Amino acid sequence: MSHTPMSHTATEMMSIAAARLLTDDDVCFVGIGAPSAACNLARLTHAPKITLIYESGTLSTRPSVLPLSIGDGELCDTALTTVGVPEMFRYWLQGGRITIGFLGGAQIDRFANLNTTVVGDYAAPKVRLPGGGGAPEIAGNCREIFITMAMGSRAFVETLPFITSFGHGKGKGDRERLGLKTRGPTKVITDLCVMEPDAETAELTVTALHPGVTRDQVQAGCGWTLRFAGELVETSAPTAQEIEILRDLHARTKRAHGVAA
Amino acid sequence: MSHTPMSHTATEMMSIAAARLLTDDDVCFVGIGAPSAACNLARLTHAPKITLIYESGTLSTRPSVLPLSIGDGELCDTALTTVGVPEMFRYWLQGGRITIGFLGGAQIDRFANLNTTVVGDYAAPKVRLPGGGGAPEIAGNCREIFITMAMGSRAFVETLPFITSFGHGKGKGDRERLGLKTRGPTKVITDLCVMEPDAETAELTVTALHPGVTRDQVQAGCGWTLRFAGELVETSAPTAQEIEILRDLHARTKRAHGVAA
Amino acid sequence: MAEFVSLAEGIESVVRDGCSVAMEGFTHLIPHAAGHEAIRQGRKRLTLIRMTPDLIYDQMIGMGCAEKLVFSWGGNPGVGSLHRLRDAVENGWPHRLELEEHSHAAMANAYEAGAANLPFAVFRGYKGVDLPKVNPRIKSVTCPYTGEVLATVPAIRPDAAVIHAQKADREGNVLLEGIVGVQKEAVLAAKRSLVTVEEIVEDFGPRNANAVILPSWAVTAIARVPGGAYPSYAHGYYKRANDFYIAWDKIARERDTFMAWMKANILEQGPEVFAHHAGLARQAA
Amino acid sequence: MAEFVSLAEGIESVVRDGCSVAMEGFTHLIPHAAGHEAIRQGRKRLTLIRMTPDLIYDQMIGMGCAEKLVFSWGGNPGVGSLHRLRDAVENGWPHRLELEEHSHAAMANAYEAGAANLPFAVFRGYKGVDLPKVNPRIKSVTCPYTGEVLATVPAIRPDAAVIHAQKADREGNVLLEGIVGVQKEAVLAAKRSLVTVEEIVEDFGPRNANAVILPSWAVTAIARVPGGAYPSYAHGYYKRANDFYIAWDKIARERDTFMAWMKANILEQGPEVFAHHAGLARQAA
Repeated sequence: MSHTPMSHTATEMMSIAAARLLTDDDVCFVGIGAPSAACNLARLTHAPKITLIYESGTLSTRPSVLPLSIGDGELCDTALTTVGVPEMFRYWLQGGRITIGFLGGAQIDRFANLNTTVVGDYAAPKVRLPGGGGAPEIAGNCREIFITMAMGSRAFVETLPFITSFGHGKGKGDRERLGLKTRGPTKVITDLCVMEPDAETAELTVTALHPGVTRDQVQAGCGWTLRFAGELVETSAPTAQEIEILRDLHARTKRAHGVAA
Repeated sequence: MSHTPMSHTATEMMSIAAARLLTDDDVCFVGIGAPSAACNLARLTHAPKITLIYESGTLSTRPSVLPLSIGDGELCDTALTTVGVPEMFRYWLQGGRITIGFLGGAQIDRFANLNTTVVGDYAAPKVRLPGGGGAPEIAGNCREIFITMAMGSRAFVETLPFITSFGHGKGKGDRERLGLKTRGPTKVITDLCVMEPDAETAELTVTALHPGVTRDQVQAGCGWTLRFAGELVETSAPTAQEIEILRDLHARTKRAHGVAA
Repeated sequence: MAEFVSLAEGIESVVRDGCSVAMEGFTHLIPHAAGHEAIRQGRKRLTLIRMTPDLIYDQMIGMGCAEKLVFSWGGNPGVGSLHRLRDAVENGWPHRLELEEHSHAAMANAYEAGAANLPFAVFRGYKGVDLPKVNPRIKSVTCPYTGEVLATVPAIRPDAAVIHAQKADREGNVLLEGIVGVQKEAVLAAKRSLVTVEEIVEDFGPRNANAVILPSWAVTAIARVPGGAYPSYAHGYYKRANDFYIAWDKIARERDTFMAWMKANILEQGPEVFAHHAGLARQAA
Repeated sequence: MAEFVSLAEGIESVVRDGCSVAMEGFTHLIPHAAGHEAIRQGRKRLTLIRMTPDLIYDQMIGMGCAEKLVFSWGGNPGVGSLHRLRDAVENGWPHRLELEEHSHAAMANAYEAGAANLPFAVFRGYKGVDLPKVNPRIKSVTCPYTGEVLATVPAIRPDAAVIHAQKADREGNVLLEGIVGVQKEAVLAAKRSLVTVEEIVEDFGPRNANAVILPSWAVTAIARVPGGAYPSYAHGYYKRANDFYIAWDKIARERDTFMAWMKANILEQGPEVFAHHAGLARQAA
């Protein structure tokens, strides 16, 4: 396999940066979309033994294509076993057996709280979003949370109209005050950068810029004034292998879903 | 098959009298021993479609021999399906899906409360019995309860040292006062007679004598002064078919359990 | 014991105007044919209960069957919005829709509690989030041993549950395999239940002793509707028609394209079209 | 990920002096070989947790391994008393045994709550009976919706769970079939777990997607002990030795016959005898 640098999209960089954070020892609760791409990329590259769980009840699944929904037959066919949904939420998620929960959302604030419920007033919404689904309890019960979202000033907002999933509340210590014993969001992997909660304040802080991305570009995609870490690193560019495997995965997926690749 | 009268034992009469009370429409929660013999005799004679459930999780089981324990492999092999024990107690028993719960016990009082826990003081018992097992919640959650026990003045007692399973408490209305919505014990089938709770007081009242049994014999096997119904009937004698099928069942069972028939 | 009925008879007797109904299936085995039949019969004022309303409730809401929706995630999985649900919530079309919104964990626990004949479910959830502010049915209990405060929701006890399964046998026992979701719980929690099945068999044949099987005496009615889960899927029979899920986005986006599609594909059709659809989905796979 | 160990290593690392241990198996798959190993290693001051103490705990209690028993039915199924349990409770031999007694429903719910990481279980039970008078851990909560008062018990969260299963695969996943009891819950509720298995296979082969499978990452240690459930049974391998259950009544009735049997059959033997016993049980079946 060639190791010549290849050009890549920002979305590919996001998936690859997220995938790199995962290890063989992780047990991941995977959502659809960007998280699913990242987790399966990790499995197909450096973390072949990673355990992937989808909330439809499929334990230790190894899909060859990305599912369109969290309950595609592919997930069950390639799973070690499949359990009912009440058991999934009771024994496996609430049971504390998940190391990493992957979440996305329509909106995020500076303390990594997420909104996927409504824009505008709840009773008379401007935009009705799908709602929480598994997210509120994923956010509370996994050992830590990785968030993947593409940046944009309508997504990274100063104030959320609705908190669907709890991140760090209004800052350091809020999780502990609610009795949460899990770490909450520890990484936000975007298409432009990686953010982490500040050790003192829990405010999201940019710790790595993806190759070729400037601070101004990141700030332009964010509705609040961003903090940057003192030691800001540059994400390693995707390897040719990472890009090839990711693109193969997407091409197989599109064919399987009846969409021209 | 011959219909010539055959001699029978009192224990056989007890099993047969209990079996006759069951119908194809019943869903029975079956305990080991006399209840198991009665339920399977019903299934092998007049109620072939009766649904039998054992607390080990076997639903709609059709054993060809009587199990020694409630978890014998025979029960699982012949079951429609087998569920885990928590599900058995939550969805099936507490779920209110059982029409008849069969119980026995070491001791019973005049209101059909049962003791299978201790004789003497709980903390320093004279005789430590096995305990409640499934009985407390069988007694509370089945639509009605049939009790089968051989009579004897140490078993049918004036006062129980310990109430393991609740029958009618201290009389009519006690179940309702506890919020129980089920009927509780409606029949006590013994080796000598059948008793039923009195409609006014809920005190056990002899309603049928088995063939050849006298009132005095029944009273001699009971530690309290028994009431007899005004219209006391005689139980029909076992038919030859009933006896043959019951004896065949016991003989197959003994062979299967490694005991000479 | 379960009664064998036609789909029309089953919907008529099990899903009645004004009742609460849970049509469940977690992506897999969604009872679409039953939803279509309820629309054809003009069912009204239903409380629709489902973790993921999906296309089935988008269609029923758009056709005015529902006065209330109890749900936890209302999107078109992997595609985007449910436009008919949004139109009802955002614009009150075809009429106002009351929402009772939960999380998946809450609903899964509420079904479990319903099946277990408990009045409420206890779980560790809803910490720090806004849903309890807009849903007064979310409450709490204190653990009598540790003092921890845990979230509660009322048990789900629908008037009716409707599910799709792979097989029934002649006695009316039902077999589900693959992703089994909350269907067992929905049926056990409900007063009445209707199960549509791919086929009716003499015997389930060799199977694992722990497959999900609903005994005949826990089911009200069974109707054979081959393909009845399409465009969802039936494990071992046909695959999910992901292309239809993608196509639905365009159909449902506008009221007129939606109504035209409903007329041509539901109002003027019968349940027999599902075998045809599923056949095509099977060939495409 | 589960580690493959010998039985002796497994008991040594998972079941430690003074810990609480649930050795489960509802009549089926009772981990007798593991119990014998704990006795040989002279384990002391254990809190033994099991719905049905059965012969396995009768032996451990008689050998002085236990200081407390948490249980719901303490008999020899279909035979009669557990004489060593009775001797401990009635006469304090070989020493005093503390009892924490529940009903089956309570323990099944308490395991379920433990697996679900809840501090307590709620159920509809214990109405009108005397057990709550002698077990202060039985309490209640009030339903926040209906006002109904329901029974509670603390979740069971043992230090160790020990079970026997049919198979493990090379990755350390575990397969149970037949009567599955509360073993899944016991393992998930425990801090550490040891699973003895009939065999270790390359692959579980064709199986129903909903069989009871414990993933490798939910298990601590696995030891291959063929026949390890004898005189209980392993569905698909060998039958329950009902004759031994009947014979145990006489062996255990007196202290001296019990001690002689224990010396000859446990203290002076190793786990390899189980394959022999199970082989005989298989032939007899």
